[in-house]
Amino acid sequence: QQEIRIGVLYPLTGPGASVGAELRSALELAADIINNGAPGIPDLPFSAGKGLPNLKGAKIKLVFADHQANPQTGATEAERLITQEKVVALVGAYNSAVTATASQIAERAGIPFLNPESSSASLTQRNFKWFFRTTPHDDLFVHNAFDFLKELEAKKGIKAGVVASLNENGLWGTETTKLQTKLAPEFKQNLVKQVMYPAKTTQLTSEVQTLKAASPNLVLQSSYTADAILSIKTYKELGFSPDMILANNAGFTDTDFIKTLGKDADYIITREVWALDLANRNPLIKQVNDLFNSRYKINFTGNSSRTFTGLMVMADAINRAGSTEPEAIRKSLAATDIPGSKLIMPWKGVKFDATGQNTLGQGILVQIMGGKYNTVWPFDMASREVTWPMPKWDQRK
Amino acid sequence: MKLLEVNQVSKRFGGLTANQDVTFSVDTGQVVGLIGPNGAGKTTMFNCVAGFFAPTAGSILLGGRNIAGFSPEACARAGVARTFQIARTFTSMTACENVMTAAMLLEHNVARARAAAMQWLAFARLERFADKPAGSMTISEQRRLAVARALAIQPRILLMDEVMAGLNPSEVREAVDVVLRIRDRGIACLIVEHVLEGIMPIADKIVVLDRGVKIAEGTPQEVSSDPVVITAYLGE
Amino acid sequence: MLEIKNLKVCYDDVLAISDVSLQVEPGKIVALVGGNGNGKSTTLRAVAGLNAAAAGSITFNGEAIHRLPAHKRVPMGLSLVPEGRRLFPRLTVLRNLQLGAFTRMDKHEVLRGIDEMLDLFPILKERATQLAGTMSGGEQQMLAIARGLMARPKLLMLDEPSWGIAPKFVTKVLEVIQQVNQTGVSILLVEQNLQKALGIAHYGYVIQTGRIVMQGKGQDLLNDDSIKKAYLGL
Amino acid sequence: MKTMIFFCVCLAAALVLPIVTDASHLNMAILVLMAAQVGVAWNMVGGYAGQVSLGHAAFYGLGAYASTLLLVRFGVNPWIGVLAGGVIAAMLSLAFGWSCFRLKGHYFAMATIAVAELVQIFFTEWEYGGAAVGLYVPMDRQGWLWMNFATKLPYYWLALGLLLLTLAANWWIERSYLGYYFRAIKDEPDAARSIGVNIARYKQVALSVSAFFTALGGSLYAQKELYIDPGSVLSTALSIKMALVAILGGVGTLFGPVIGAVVLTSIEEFTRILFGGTGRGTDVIIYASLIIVIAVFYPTGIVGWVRSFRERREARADASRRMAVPSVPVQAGNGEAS
Amino acid sequence: MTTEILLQTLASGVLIGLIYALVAIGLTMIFGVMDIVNFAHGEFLMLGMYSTFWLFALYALDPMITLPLTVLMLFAFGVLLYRLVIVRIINAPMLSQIFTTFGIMILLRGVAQFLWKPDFRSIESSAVSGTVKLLGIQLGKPQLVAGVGAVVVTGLIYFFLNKTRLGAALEATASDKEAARLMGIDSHKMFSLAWGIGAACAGAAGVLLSTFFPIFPDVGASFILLAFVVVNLGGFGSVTGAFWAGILVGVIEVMGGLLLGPQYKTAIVLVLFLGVLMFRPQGLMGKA
Ligand SMILES: Nc1ncnc2c1ncn2[C@@H]1O[C@H](COP(=O)(O)OP(=O)(O)OP(=O)(O)O)[C@@H](O)[C@H]1O
Ligand SMILES: Nc1ncnc2c1ncn2[C@@H]1O[C@H](COP(=O)(O)OP(=O)(O)OP(=O)(O)O)[C@@H](O)[C@H]1O
Ligand SMILES: [Mg+2]
Ligand SMILES: [Mg+2]
Repeated sequence: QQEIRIGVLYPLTGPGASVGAELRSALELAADIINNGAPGIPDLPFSAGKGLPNLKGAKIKLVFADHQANPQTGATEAERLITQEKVVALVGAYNSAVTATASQIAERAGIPFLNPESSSASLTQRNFKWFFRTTPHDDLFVHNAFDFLKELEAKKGIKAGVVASLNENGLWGTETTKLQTKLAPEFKQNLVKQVMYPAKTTQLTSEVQTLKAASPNLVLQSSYTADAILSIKTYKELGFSPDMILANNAGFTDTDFIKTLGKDADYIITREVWALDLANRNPLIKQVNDLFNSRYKINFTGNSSRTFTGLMVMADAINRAGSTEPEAIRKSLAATDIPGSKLIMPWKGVKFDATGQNTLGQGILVQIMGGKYNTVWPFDMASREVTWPMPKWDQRK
Repeated sequence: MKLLEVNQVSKRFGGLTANQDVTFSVDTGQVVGLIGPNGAGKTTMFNCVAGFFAPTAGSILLGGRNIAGFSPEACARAGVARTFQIARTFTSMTACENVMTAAMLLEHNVARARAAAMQWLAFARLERFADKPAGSMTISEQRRLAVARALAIQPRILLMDEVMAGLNPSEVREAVDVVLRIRDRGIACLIVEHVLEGIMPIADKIVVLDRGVKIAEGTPQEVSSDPVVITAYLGE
Repeated sequence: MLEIKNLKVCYDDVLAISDVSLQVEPGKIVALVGGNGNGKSTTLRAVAGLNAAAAGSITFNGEAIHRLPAHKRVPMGLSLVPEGRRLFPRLTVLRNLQLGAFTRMDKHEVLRGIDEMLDLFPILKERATQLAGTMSGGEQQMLAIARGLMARPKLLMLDEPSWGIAPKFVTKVLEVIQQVNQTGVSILLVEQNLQKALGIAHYGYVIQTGRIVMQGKGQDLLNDDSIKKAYLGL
Repeated sequence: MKTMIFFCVCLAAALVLPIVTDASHLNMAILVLMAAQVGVAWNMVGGYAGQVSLGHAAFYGLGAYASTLLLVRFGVNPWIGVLAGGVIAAMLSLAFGWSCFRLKGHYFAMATIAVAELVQIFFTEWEYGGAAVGLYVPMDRQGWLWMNFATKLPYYWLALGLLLLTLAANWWIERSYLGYYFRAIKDEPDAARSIGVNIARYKQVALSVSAFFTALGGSLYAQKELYIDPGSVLSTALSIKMALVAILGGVGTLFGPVIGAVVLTSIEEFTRILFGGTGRGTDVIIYASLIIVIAVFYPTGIVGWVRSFRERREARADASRRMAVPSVPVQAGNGEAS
Repeated sequence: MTTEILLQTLASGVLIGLIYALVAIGLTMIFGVMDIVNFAHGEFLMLGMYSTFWLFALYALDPMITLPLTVLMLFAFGVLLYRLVIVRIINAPMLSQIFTTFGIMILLRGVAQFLWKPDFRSIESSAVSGTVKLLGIQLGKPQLVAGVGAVVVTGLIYFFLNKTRLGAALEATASDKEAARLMGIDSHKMFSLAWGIGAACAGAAGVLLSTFFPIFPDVGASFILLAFVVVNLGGFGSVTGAFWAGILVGVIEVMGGLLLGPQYKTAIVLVLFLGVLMFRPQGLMGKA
């Protein structure tokens, strides 16, 4: 009874720990489904619980490593997982900067590295041979936002009006800002002000005031959890009420976001890659989520669902490879072709291009209503009409 | 010939005047005592000569060159060495290294600096402490070490601030002996001292300050018999 | 009132004093003399509680105090004017004096005490609001003594009070010490200035390399030949 | 003498290590060597000259960025880039010193943090320098010529070589007049001035040399990890770690930082390897507790602790000699009346 | 850029500045008395926030009610920390002191994550929520209350230090602990007191902050750098200095962010800080 060791590299302590804990649960669930099965979810690959059929039912063994959101630590841990823990493949590492260093260790060692959730576009521009990414990257996500605005005007006759952006000034925020600057004119959006701020800041007054001064109708925002929460509180404090806040995932889809802000979180639209209410279109989503919820008392999020999917894709590839030879796994990863119906993601499927980027992924937009995320775009997936504009703070009950 | 000339030097701290138009001079190889009641401004005058304070007014000539306002290190290079009211030993070093550090002003080569340092230690009768951590020496020993260290930069004049305080008469006698041997090497000494037994017998000249102004100047005999000095300083 | 028996003190492992025994009778001035580094300061520090006694005992008014922490000894009437003054350089002269009376609760008494001190040392009056650290060596020494007296001690210990003080004031300081003594305060005096110290002392001890090697009436000691040789170099 | 033997033993061990260990342990050894190297570099100014800098990451980052930018933007060979980085860092250290050296003690330490933070902010905003996105070192050209390898071993030799170089420089300084001046400045600045030491200049010398070697360490990091961003080569946490390494081993001692690096890195790695997977922060707790324990019980570092043993023994002997002086007042004081 | 916005920003700057001041005052107290820079100070703040959160979450006690309780707890914690750890490094070299408090910082973060998970928490409804309009300026009630609280605490501490016997004793211990013992002052008591008050200040800041700032294990990291800057700017050991410097930093940060671009707001503060130290190496109100 063979055991397949897969190294998983995530921020289990330090700045990213909050997310890390969530992802860990998702990974454990995935591994458990593969090894012990998930009765009642026949459509889910490996739900039979026979391990990996093509390897005589070999079981998956996850080897966790903590990179503390530190690139060098990430590289060190990758090195260790490969040479000491003898893992056949790596999955990780959430933080783009860490994925960058860890994946190049794998590249040198010739071990497949699958990245389920880092969104920095540059990662797949390094023409690595051993690097694969299932999630769409920021390019696409920012596109989505503008596509949405375009269709909004076309189909619903809602004009976005004056647009401003508020992005953290780290890797992610900086890339996003660049893309927004590039795309806004192409999509004929009137982007008047781009505000960047240092993450984990103590106050966002100056930022909000700067926004206010530009009096935009729409704010595009990219923030991590702490800042996302603080920013909304500051909007309210300073009575800044744009027609809409179109957020870019991260903080706005963190489980704690709605929990801490309660009603104040309502009406915000945020980019997502997953939403519970997509269940009606894809039963897998509900079934797997119920399983997840029954175990860990939390729902999937865009992050955890992507990580879950990542491991599933890796398992699928190893299974098809029918061997634990790195080269074999790489080949079958490259040949991956999973239909959307076998995923818990609202994607057309998983299929990698030459750079290792999944070409079938896509983002969705959800609007928070009554403390729930409701899919509002793509319109054909929408479970709810967009509410636009959001009411002014003082007009909310 | 005149080595050090202090002309009309004044030093103020905000409102308070520590030195007021003080003028005196020290000849080559002379021992000059600077005495006066507490707070008379002796240490302040010292600090002006040694470059730790810039005088508010007046000039300080060393061998004809005005060193007023020089930085301490510049003064040291110009030939002014000094000791402090508290020893200020380099406690992380041995006694020898303390002196070596000073000797290096003229001699960057460590070996030769050490040789020079040993001579000065011998001069101050501290050979036996050479390789002991300087911090473990007693106060009086550390004071003598400070003198050796100051001499190691081969100054033209040495300023000593209360080196004899807290010494008992026989130790004072030793210190006196050291001063004399320094003078014999042609190095002038400007000494602030309250222990008159230590300064009166050997000084070629005594300068008396009081409340920042010079109230008397002359040989020990003249000064100690000067009524002004007696009332201001010596007491009956 | 103070009795030290076979006191032994070490700094870390460095033996500073090996065997010191001495007594201070009520209302007396006792001088402790000796060369540099022989353990005078260490003895006083041990009595004040700054150094722990490695062996031996210290009793004050019949109470064994060598286990008490320093701050508990002050209210009992022990006050030390330490070597090198140890003023609070960043505080004003007045604040220094007030702190001297920290253990005394009677506000008015303290205020009166301060006035007395300022009269006793006119220089301090001029500088009442100057920062202690910026005063001259001698000025600081006087402030240190004044601060020590502020505690209204029963036994006042002075470590080289004449250090860095003008001759005129040395006599002044010794007078002050005698005055204080008149008021019933006993004095334990460490001095290098033998004639003067033994001159005013009722009784004297000679310490050497951590041991009491001689004792006797002040005058007798002064006239002792070996003392003359060793310390006065006559 | 003792230290020389110690050194030879360590060196021998370092030379045979690659033969006996696998890649990931080798990688750990490299981390140790790199930590030791910056620790030794930091020690020049922070230990010997007593100017506690908590902003050395600025130099580390400059080194990393200089060599990487030269390579990525102008295709300059890393070997040249590394030197350039060192020189640039040394130059920046002039501004660094100019703005901080008039400050004393904690003021200095905090100011250095501020300067380093500024440098980090600059690189976070600097488009051409890759801003927050960071820079990738291309992997295409490998081999010694391009200081870029597929395997760990060459990096090990690089790190070891750099460490030895830094140690050598430090060793020379310690024994030259500079070493004496640095210690004098640390102990008694005023006294140092009074014997003609231009403390401003020599503090700067210490800082510049230190900055130069720290930068070399940074460049090596870039060449090894192949990706740098402000967070990873310019963070204050990094600055503090450089100091920790030296403190733990013993400041102002030649091999202190090396020992410190071995201990600290091992603690760091092993706690994480053993407990990191649990995701409860247990590793951090243990790591921190160990740091505290060490700091509290070995305040002068491991080397200092060993030394204090010897010194005490000597002191005890010395004291007993004092006590042995025949106690006749005739030989008062320290028997020098004669 | 309307004057309304400028005024509004100014006001917000002052309010956040007061919080900085409160954090910094604790830091400067500890430093002033012991010459120890407490890297773990941000974590005291974090503890204050969590204690507020739990009292709120478990017993539905409003932060404003639990303020005294939390302050007491933090005081006790500070004293405990001193008695257990700091007391052993009083005479240790500056470097190992930094080392120690740095270790404590990491430890507290780790423990917080271990006990309370890395999640982000916050206090949804508090007696003081919503906003008020004062002469055209809109201010969050929480921020306002926090500001007032900071002023009050600072006032109390100022009075304590400068008008009470104990305060004088603290000063004395600060400048020479051995001499202080000769005055009959128990230096250990003073040091514990300093750590107690220092921690209590941070705790108070934590309570006031928790009503409008997310609560998570690393929250201290966001504040500690600014706290250091404030302490330096005001002059190590000077409470009034820290107070004014705190406000100054708050205003400069917010205003600078508004006028020169938020991504530079920290840089602006740091430049100001270095600039000031150029001309006053001992800080604005520090003793030379
Ligand atoms: N930095 C300063 N700020 C303010 N006043 C000062 C400063 N330094 C010295 N003074 C004052 O200047 C006067 C002269 O001080 P100085 O130390 O020169 O006296 P001194 O002659 O050395 O006395 P002593 O013999 O007691 O050492 C003193 O009254 C002192 O209070
Ligand atoms: N802090 C210390 N650490 C180590 N040894 C010390 C320390 N202080 C004093 N000693 C040693 O203890 C012995 C006694 O010192 P002490 O200061 O008591 O002598 P003293 O008689 O007061 O000398 P002085 O007349 O110079 O004041 C000396 O050998 C000295 O080296
Ligand atoms: Mg003087
Ligand atoms: Mg003494």
